[in-house]
Amino acid sequence: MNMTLWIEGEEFRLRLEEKEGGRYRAALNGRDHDVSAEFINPDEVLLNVDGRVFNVTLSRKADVRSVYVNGRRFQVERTAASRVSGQERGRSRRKDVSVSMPGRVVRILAEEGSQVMEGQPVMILEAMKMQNEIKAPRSGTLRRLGARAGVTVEAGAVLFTVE
Amino acid sequence: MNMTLWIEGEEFRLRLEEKEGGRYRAALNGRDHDVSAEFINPDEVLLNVDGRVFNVTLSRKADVRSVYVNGRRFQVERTAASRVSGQERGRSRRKDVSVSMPGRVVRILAEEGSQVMEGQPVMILEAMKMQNEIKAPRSGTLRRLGARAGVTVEAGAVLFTVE
Amino acid sequence: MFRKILIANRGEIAVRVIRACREMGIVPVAVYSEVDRAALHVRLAEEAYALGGSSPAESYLNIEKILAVARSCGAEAVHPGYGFLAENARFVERCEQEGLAFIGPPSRPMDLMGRKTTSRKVMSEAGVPIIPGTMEPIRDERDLRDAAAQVGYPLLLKASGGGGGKGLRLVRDASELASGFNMARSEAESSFGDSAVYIEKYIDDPHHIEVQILADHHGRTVFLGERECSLQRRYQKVLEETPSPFLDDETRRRMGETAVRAAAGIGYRNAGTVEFIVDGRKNFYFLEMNARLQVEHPITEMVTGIDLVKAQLEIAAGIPLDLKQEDIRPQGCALECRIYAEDPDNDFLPSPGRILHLHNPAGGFGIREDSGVYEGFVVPFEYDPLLAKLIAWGKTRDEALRRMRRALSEYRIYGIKTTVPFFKRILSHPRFLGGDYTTHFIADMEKETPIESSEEKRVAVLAAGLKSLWDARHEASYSSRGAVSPWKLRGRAESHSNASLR
Amino acid sequence: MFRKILIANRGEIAVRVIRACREMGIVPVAVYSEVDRAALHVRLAEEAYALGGSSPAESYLNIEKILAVARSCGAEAVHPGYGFLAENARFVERCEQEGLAFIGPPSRPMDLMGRKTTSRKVMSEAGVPIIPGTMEPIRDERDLRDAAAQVGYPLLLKASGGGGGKGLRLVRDASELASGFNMARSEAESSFGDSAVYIEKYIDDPHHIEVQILADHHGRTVFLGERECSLQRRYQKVLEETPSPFLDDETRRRMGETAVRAAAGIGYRNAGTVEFIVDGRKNFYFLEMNARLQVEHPITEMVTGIDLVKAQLEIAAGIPLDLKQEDIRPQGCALECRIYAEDPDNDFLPSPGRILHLHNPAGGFGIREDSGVYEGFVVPFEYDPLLAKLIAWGKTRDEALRRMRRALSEYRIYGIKTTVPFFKRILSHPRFLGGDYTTHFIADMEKETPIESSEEKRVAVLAAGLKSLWDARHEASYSSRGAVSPWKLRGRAESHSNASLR
Repeated sequence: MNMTLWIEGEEFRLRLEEKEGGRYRAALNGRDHDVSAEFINPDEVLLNVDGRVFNVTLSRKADVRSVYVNGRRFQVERTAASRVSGQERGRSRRKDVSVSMPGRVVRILAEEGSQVMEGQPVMILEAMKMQNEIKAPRSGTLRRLGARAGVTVEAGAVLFTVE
Repeated sequence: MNMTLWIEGEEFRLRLEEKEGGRYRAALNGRDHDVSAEFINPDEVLLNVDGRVFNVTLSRKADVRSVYVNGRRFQVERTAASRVSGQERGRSRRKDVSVSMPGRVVRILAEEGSQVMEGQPVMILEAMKMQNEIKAPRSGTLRRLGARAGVTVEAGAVLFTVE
Repeated sequence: MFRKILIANRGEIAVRVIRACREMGIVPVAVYSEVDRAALHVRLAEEAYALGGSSPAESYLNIEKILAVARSCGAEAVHPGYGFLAENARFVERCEQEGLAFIGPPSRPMDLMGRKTTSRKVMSEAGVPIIPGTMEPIRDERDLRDAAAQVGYPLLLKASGGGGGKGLRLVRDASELASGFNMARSEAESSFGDSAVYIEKYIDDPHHIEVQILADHHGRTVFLGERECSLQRRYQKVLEETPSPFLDDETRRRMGETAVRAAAGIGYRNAGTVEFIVDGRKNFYFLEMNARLQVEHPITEMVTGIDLVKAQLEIAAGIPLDLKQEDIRPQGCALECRIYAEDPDNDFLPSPGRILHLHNPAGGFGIREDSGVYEGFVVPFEYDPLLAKLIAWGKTRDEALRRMRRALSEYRIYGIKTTVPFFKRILSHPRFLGGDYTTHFIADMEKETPIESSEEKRVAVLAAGLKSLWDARHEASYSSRGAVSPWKLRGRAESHSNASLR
Repeated sequence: MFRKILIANRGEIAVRVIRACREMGIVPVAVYSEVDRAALHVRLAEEAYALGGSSPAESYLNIEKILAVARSCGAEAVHPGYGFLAENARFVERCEQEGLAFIGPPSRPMDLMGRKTTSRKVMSEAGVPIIPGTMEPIRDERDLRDAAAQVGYPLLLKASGGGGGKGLRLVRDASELASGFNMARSEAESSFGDSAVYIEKYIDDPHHIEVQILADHHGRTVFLGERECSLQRRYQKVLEETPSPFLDDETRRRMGETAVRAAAGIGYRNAGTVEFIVDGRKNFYFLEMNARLQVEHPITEMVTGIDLVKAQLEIAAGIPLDLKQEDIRPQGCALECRIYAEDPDNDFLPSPGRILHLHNPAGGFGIREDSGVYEGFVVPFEYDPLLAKLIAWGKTRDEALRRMRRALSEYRIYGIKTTVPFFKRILSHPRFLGGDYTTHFIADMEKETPIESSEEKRVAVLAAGLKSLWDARHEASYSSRGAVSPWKLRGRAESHSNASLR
């Protein structure tokens, strides 16, 4: 099996060749390794690379995987292009604003339908006793501002849209 | 919901009536309790009975459940009859012999096709550095003695049959 | 001794108190909010009662709801933990009215310590050194110039009415004085409804060191050594150790005796902590008194062998302390790391959510974990992000550090982000290892670029490649994308008798 | 100090040594059998190499395979743990030949202590009290009668060639002597290929107390207090404590000094344990010397603060002990419960298998767990059933007992059976709590009927009823019977945002 993977634009060419006893011969950018992998569960793998032990945690997304080695995070990507296109998407018409954590809306700082500037705080969201300003990602008209002060929002929910 | 349950022949009549907020009114042999149940997972429930907390572990078999309360095991049965019929079954034609643990066969003490007496050791099975004699459950002819010394057996596998 | 105690808190500190009760044969009663229905403190209690609601105001801050539970279950005492109602003098008064023993100081010393200018005055009168500055609020610009000249620059303008960084201004020289005064006054007014401001000398690059005391109701007050708390991030403590690598024995003794004098001077009772600011020449000044158990109390327990929660309960029950000052001889060193649900890779953003998997590292010699969570628990967003405290003890500081580093390397938690990687960085930093750090340390460290590891990068690539292979082999048994619960995936993987890549 | 150490063991003791290596900056190398591919000691090591096979003989007992790994990875020393090769004098010799430091005693004292009549003779010559009896094997019936009359009844006939209860006969009076002799001889012959038998006085209702020693390569030998090991079940220790509640300080000191004399007399080096039989009048007799780290070493660490594995590595590296006898002053009390994968409700039948869920109780003050397993791990049937050791420390024995009981109440493990409920029974038994027990205690306790709890019975019924209700509600999301993996069920249940019965 051959594949090419990227970490922050750095290219890694990987070939995995199965040997007997569940071990693999890996060629990574031309350097060879003896490797075995025991999946403790689908998120965690016990890796043995030339005798050295690594407990590695992986996210389940296959295109851009977060991989933790000794607690350090690496973003391993399947295509070099994905980073670029991600940025492009962001630049062009990104408008839905959501956050990765749940929380409670403390205050709304701008009105539905008003004009907002890029970086202008639109609301304050509180989680775990910390208040976080949620800012407009671009200048435009504020739409779909459904949340009101005191309301609880789920992780990933769209808080508002800037058009 | 009404049900009757047994522990070692002792009868318990239980009525569960749902109240608001996920709480239940339970009537158990005529005594009332306020109860709530949080399932930590399908094997473990956090029970609150009139304010008192119990962490209870249950096996998944619905007819004869092993229930652990504070580490003590109770066998809760759905029908009073099940115990009796279980014994009957055992008495009449029980012949397949299996063990609940995996292990390695150390020695075979009787020959296939030979006559064995009830209680006569048929093989020695070793697990976790302990040797355990596996005895004939009744007198009869030894059949289906597939295992040989040195062989590993799985938990629940039939070791031999006495006809 | 009490027969039944209500614990008016949640998380690791509620668990800590529940464990002490269980060990003492006292019935621990938990209270819980809606989202905490299956929280660890509920699971470990002997009795538990719902408060209803999930916000702090509806639950753990609701004095009358808590008192109603205490009444109906027959609790004889209340332990407030820290935070929530722990330093609420009104709660103490209400407990006193209800005939419930409050496990902490009486309402009067608690009230005295709650107000800044009052506590400065009281401490100064008791002969405790306070940071040089004015004892009364500054009225006008003339008073201001005179007082500033007397105190000297740089100085701090501080609101009399409260803390938390509100109404606080650093003034480096006379040219900044007038504008700083106006800004501090207006912020103080809007924050506390009180524009009063006073002056304190600014102590640069200080140490933050606190002394643990115990005071019984029979006139005995002792100190149990100090805790070095200078490792802070945005005024939040992140790692504490005892003894302080900065102090010498003579300063340590003087600080301890000063703390005892401070506590005795205000009629303090039960466990308490006197916080000091210590400058580079080891001059120490009273900062504030925490009228409760501290988050970091375990490190003192590790070196003294004294169970502070047990001591709290005994004192509250009127039992005289059987400890003499000369019997308290701390052994070895202890450290504590506060494990927060925060993402250190993303500006320490809160990270609530379900803990999918937890390998707790509290194994082996010298390691202790005080945790409020378990695998499968959903960490709520409503409360403080403290998940657990990891504590290491060693005969020497070096041994304790090495044990902590080893334990951190075993810590694995998925589903939510935690500060574990951040601690690994601190514990491999030469300045921290040398014991040479002040309150500025973490801000300085965060400016440094972490060392890249090309080997770890290669391992990450290998793991990602092998994972793709593994996914392909297990595709038949589950669809690898979409709204599949992680628990399901895990379950299916585990159901294979052989999970290795074969 | 060594740069790299190979750990020739598995389970909790391999984990224990790996942790010590990590804390000392030494690279720990694990070896593993086929079924241990994902065992905890492999996960926590820095390097790990497969031995192949799963039986002890193919893996952890295979001297040449282990030495081959040590050579190829460049290990400078080998730690044998306990069991497996730990007391195999041939392994020590082979390590010596290969130029590998063996972390334990040299082969000669190990060999001397391995043979029963030899060790009796050596110890007697060194002035260590041995159990009265014969020093040489009995040749014929005339010798037998003379020797028996001299020793007195009751007496034990023991095989010279080995132990483990084989070739052992209790003789209560002269009428049983001849038949006992014949049976002991024939059993000794078939077990050890050596029919030699000797006589020892039978000590009824004894205590089994051992002394920990450390001996460096520079002539210093110290003792670190004793461990009371009388709680045994079928000659297997189940719970140990220190200090022994049976001993007085004077006997304790004399036993310690005797243990040091015993070790020094045979040129013992590194950590070792001298086991004594102690009768009701506190007369103590040498039983055997364990030339290795003991399972129960953590309780000594808890009271002395000394890391015994670290001390082992330092001694093996030739570093002189920096401990003087007068500096070793044990603080408080410690207990250890051995958590075995055995079913106490079913005659302690082994219970290997997958650990479906594990709530480890090692939280809070004074609790330590040394474990070799984790959630999801399949406990193999090939090895010893010891899963973990739970250790509690307290300032007093009472405090330690209460902490242990609290920790046991938090222990939850499913999928396999363990001895946790058995320990709960021991720790609520008045005789044990009173400290009044001998090696007969457990056999006596097992004859008693446990107290029935009607309340727990009612709770069991309620839980079963609510579970049926819950199952019915969740029937849509899974089929409740058949060959569904428990992990799948769990996964599905967890995927419900609200798992309560609503």
